[in-house]
Amino acid sequence: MKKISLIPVLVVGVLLLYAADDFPEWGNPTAPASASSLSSHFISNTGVDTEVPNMVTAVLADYRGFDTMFETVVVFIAGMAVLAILKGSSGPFSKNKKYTSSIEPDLIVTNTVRLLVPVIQIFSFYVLAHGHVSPGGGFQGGVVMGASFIMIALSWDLETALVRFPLDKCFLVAALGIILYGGIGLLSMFLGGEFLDYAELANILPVSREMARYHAMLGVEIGVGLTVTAIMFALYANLSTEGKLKGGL
Amino acid sequence: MMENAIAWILIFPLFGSVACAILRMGKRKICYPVAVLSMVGALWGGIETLMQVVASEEYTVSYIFGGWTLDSYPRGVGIEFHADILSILITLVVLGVGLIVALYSKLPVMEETPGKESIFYTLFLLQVTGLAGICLTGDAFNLYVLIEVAALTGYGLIAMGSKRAAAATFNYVILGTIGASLYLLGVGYIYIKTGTLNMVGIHDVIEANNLADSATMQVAFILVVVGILIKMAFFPFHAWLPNAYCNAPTVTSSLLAPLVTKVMIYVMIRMLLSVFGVDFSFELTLWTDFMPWLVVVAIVCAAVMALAQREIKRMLAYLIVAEVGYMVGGVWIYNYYGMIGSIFHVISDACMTLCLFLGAGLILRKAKTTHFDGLRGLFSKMPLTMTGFFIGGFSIIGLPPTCGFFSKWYLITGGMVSQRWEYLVVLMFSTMVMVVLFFRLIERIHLAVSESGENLGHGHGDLGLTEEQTRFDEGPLSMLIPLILAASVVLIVGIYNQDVVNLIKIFLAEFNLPKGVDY
Amino acid sequence: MIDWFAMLVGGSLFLFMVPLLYRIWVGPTAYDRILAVNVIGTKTAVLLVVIGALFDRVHMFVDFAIAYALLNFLASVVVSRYLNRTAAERNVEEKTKGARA
Amino acid sequence: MLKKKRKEQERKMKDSSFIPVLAETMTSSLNDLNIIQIFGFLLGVLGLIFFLGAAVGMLRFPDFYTRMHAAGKGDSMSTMLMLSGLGLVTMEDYSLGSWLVFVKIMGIVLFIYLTSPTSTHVLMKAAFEDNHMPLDEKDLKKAKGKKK
Amino acid sequence: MYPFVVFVLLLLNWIIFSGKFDAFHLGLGVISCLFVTWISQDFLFYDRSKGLKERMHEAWAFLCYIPWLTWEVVLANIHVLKLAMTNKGYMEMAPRVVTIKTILKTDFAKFVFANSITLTPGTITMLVRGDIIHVHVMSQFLEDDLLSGAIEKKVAEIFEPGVLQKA
Amino acid sequence: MGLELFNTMILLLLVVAAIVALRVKDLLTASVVFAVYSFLMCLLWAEMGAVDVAFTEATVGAGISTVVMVATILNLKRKSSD
Amino acid sequence: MSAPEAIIVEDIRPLIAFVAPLVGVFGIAWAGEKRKNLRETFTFLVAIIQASAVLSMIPILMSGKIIEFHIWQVFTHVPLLLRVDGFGLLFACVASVLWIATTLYAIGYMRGLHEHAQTRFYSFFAISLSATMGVAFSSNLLTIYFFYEMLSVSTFPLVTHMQDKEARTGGRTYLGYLLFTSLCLLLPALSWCYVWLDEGNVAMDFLADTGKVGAFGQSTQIILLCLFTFGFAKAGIMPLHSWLPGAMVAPTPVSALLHAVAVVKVGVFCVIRVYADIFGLEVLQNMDGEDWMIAIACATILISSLIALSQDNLKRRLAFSTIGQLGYVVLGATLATEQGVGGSVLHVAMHACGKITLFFCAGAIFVASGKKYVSELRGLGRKMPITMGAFMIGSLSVIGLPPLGGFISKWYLALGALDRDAVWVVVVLLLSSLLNVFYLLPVAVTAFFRTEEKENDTGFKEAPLGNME
Repeated sequence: MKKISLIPVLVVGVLLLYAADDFPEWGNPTAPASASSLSSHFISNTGVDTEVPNMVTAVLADYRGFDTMFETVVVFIAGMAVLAILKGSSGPFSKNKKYTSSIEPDLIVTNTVRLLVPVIQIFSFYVLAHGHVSPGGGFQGGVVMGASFIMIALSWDLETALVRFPLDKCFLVAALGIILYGGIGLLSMFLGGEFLDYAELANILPVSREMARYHAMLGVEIGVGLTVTAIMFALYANLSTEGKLKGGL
Repeated sequence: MMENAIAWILIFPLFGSVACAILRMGKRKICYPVAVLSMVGALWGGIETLMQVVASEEYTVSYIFGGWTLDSYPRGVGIEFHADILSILITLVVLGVGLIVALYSKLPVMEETPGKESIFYTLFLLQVTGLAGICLTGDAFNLYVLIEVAALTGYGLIAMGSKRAAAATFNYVILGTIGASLYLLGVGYIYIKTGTLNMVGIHDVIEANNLADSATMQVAFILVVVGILIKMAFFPFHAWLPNAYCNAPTVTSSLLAPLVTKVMIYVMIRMLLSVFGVDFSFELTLWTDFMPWLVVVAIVCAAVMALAQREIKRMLAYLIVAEVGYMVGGVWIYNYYGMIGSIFHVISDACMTLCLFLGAGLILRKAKTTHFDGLRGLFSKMPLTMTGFFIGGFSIIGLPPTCGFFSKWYLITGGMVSQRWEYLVVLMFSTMVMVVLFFRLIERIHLAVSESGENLGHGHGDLGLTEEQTRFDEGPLSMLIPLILAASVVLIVGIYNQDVVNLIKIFLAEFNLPKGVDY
Repeated sequence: MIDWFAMLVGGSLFLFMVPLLYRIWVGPTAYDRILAVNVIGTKTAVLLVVIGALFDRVHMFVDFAIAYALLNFLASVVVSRYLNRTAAERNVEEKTKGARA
Repeated sequence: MLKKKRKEQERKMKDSSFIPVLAETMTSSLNDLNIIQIFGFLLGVLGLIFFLGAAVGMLRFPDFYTRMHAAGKGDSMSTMLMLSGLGLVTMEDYSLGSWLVFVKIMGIVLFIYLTSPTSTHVLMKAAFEDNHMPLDEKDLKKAKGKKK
Repeated sequence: MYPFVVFVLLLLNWIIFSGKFDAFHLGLGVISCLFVTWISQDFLFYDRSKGLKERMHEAWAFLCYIPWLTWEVVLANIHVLKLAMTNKGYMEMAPRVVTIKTILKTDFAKFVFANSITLTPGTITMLVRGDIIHVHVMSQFLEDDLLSGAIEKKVAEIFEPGVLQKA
Repeated sequence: MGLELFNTMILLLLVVAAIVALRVKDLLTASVVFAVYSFLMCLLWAEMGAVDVAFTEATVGAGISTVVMVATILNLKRKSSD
Repeated sequence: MSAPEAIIVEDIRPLIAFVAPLVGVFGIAWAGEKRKNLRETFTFLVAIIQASAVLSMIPILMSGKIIEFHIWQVFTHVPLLLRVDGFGLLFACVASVLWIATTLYAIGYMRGLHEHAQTRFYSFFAISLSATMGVAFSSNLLTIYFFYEMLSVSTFPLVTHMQDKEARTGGRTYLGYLLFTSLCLLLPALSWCYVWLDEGNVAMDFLADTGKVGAFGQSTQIILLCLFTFGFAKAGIMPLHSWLPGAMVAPTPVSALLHAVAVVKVGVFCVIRVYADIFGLEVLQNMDGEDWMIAIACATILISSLIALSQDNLKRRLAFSTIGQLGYVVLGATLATEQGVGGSVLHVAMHACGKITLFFCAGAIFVASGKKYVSELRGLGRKMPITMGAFMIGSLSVIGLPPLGGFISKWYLALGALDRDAVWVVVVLLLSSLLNVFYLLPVAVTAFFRTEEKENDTGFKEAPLGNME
């Protein structure tokens, strides 16, 4: 069976390689992907349109902001789906443990984590807030933030982390993130533009239309960050304990 | 408000789902009205958009998110919602099915997934969001994202079912991920070669640069199509479907069964016609020659497997696989009528599958089983349910006043015109299989036959049923009304089919599909 | 000069990763593997800075390296935690078995 | 931006063969070398040597606990050396920005020095509690004897 | 008072990360630092009874400790290099587990002590249980070195002068 | 030149890591090796100039993915069935 | 059949005739099992409304007009259109009038036997009559197909009314044959007609598109002809006939309806429609494969008659007789001459009257004496003289003795055959009439002239009054 399953893999691989022969050269400026009006538009106009130096962020959060919204929703769904599967389940996968052994938190690890967690959190905020000028943004910031909570859960135990970030709040925060994202889009729609047309926010913000996009992007990134943070932690909490929120790693 | 109707289609369920997620604690009962209301809102948006599309000159409404208007920016800056007639039709189907299932969901959700109502409705609404978005989007990558939205919610929804659902979901996850990845790879290849992700843009680049010969595009085509075929549970890739739909909660299966595969067929049609173009898809590849044969294999296998089932839901699941074969075949016989048939079958199959699954849900609720043996004499117990159920069944068979007949009609006509006799024969074969299946069911339900087939009672209508088994005992109204609604939709779509077909014809007018052959 | 130096450092780092990969491949215990992974993780942070130097954008790539430095430690914590827990469970299991016997 | 840089490099590489170019870049860059860069260079090479030691140790040492010594120490040390070397080498002007970058790089070093012993310890502890007893002298001698 | 210290430290951190000094980014920084202070200020400075002056003193002493530690680290690495590269060093290897009883009382001091042991040549802390520390040692020579308690004394000098006086 | 060299090496190591990750039967090892794969991926992205992707890969690969995988393995049998 | 220059009038009466039973179903279902009299009043009422609507159209038709009613535009070029022309009206008259009779008979029969689920029985009976009206009045292939399918499905519960194993088997065969042929043979044929050149040139309307099929190639025409002939399996052409005897398990009113009025007649009606109005006589005459069809029809006649001889069950014997008689009708249509087609049209009506009489008698015998087999009927003629007398008359009509209706239609058939110079067909006709004599007359003869063997079984008298038609 394993051998047979190798065949489609090989077929796909051969196909991909076969097509790779036809690729435009790496970095060739006349290749369609770089020569198309789209790329050149992004390269030359990102600063003009949005005042954001980091083109990637502009494309992600503004030009293709709709995609990003649904990517956030995907993250949200992942959390919800895990909750749906694990919550209250007698556990299709569970080993039916009769006993739980607790591990006392290790002194060295807890001390390291104590020192690290605030730094990690401030780093996550930095990543989130500087998505405009350097790589990063809501998703990365959110992941780092979520990792800080996971770190707490790993070094003490899950209960300690859950005291700081209860699971109910987790989903509230996750939902708030999406509401923030969608709400900014909705607000710009009510102000007369299309959905997610941040420029219309200039009507209520004391800035130019371009800067409105800039600031709205920040808001959007915060929304993404909230959702990702909450879901990452919720994922860990649910997965490691089969949804019981007791014991676990 | 009006000009943004197309955006509201997604905004309503999206915000509804988030609201449901926030209502997690305590106020679970509010989730049901929230879900229904947001579905109503979305449906309003859909109808409004349909009006706009029909009223517009080129029968398309192009809505670009983020205000990147077409006049001052090149196409592909910003994500476009490209609603032409086809997409808005399928969207309306999605929303309609969503609304009916949402109406239906009140009791089953409370009973089957106690304590998880809010999660359920969150995922439910997001599923509808994803599916409606798939139909509307005009951007190849956005399509992928929305496919993922739909797929992930699907995993969650299915896994909430019985104990075996988790294992079934696992299969689904694996195959679904493979399919989506292949699609994504294909989109990546397209982007390498064309430099745009906008569907119209891709088509224009392909036309302008004559990219049909390029190996990259060919491979991209293969990847995209195979990915979609996997996602739609086309025959060799169908393994996940029956288990998943059988073990899923009632509401889930009634939502997913009518929509998921059909929407993927819509995606295939969209890719073939609008993105790659007719010439690229049908003329320049070998696919047109051998796909109908694959379809033949698919339909025959699925039909035979359906014949072997002894459980309504499982049987219906295999029927869906067979129906997928119909539609794929209708597309690949490369013919005007076949295409009409496929598109119309997407619509009608959604309606009738909805009808059947809603009926199966009610049966499950009353009879506590969907196994054939448990169905004896159900007709006298719940005549309305059974009538609704069998209207769906007749539609699947293809009996005239129902919409199933008309789609099948066009499929047959397409097969005839393109002289794909193998497709025709297999269509007939599976039709006969469906006749057998449903009249077997009618015998069970109506005439109270047990599986072993021995005589029950003493003839003359004495079925050996107790008084209790035959007493009139319909399902609750909140479930019955949606079923009847669905059944009447089956009939109404059938009766008004020429309006739908005329719309489809408007959509197909711009594509140069072969129409007829001189005999 | 910078390029040259970065190439030297980066290339040798890649070369020295090979024994680590060997350790991962063979590594009799899970501990060996996670150890090697840990080392590779820190070296990835260095490599990111190296690549940054090649692109002349160290200030950008330093952020990634920070992320690695901060988070890489999670992997070893989680794995050891896992092994600890399974070991403890095994111990309890053996004890109960012994008691029963 | 990155692309442009890369393109330039590629063009450079394509124009002529490898070794003369390398030599040329070396000599030309040597001209405007300053002390700090040379220092950074030396640090980097030192770090490489330590890392080599760690890698060889990972290969050679007989059991997990001893390997841990190699990895835990050589790793963090070499990282520190290499990073500070790089930090010095890439310091273009001595503006605030470039100093901040240097401080950031040193921050990485700091974090690694905080986490590396911790992870080493954590793994050690896990292995120890998992009844993996470390080799003692006798076992080691046996192993060595076998090797010979 | 401590929250404020934490806030200042975090802001310093932010400025190093950010490297931007315009009002917008600094404002964001202040907000984020406030937030982080709010959610996790209790992680830093576990023992809130100590005064600020005492802390400053500790910090200075710790800074003075670092060069020594760095030198130890270098020695440790040379040790590893020797063990790994030369056959003689390899033959010298004689690993063992040593148990020591520490006089340190506070967790943080124990933490610094344990990590210092890990960073110094040939020794790695395996287990800290109460005031018992299990150390994995590479050779006899190192064991003697460890048991002399030099590191412990230095750490105690920084964090717990009182303990040392008692001893 | 430097980048080309890096590219080749990363790809080679990547293939090795991928094969190792697939071949091992111990799920824990597999997830650990997958972490290596993710590190290398991050390097590859960075090397190709896709910095944002590299950053995402860095945060996810170093922080989350291993944790989540191990957390899942905790509730499974550790050896994979085939 | 219809003159193209006829004046077309819009009138709602065809729709009334079609819809009345459907509306009646609601009344019947509402009345239910408890209010028997009300229910049967409804049935009667509906039957009478239908019959009067149909009969009231005769004068309009007589004045040379054609009635149309446009129900719904189904496809772009093909509407759901009701049209009343002479042939259709004839059939409708026969069906609706006989329905009144059947209703009357059914009431007696069902009450006499205390059957279960009578509401269901009457409801579906009404639906099938409605479908029959639809077929009779349909103006194009699509419409006819709709009502044809409606009839198939709605008679299924009637066939399986007994709900025992035999009934199920019969029902399965019934539905299997009918749906198989209609979905697998008829539907492709229809779609072939729909798109034969290009959209817009559909050959589906009975009035406007007659003979358009002639544009096809010769082989295509033959295939199409075969598809149509065998597709309308209700016509009982030989290879596809075996559903008919199988469906004999139904209660006698149903058998009567199936074999005399609605189902089988709908089949042959459709065949004649297609032959005469889709192909047109000219096209048919020029077709190469025509003779084969005639041969098949003749074979059906002879073989079924021979089988009928060997049947002991009275209803089965009648069923095979029906197959043979249907063969006549199809034969007339395949002859493709004016007189042949006229003969078959007449035969539809004549045979309907004759055969329904026979079935009613069989039912009456069953109700009164519980006897099903020919061999059991000895001496019954003396106990039930009226029933057996009616049976005798019906038999003679079916056989085709001169004063009775059956003779006229056979005469025309023979004329049609002679028009085509197909003398052998006439021979077949004669031969089969002879066979008819052999298998029908013995029944009556047995009943009248053979004395019963046992004298003690004399407890039964005439059948209830309702059964005596």
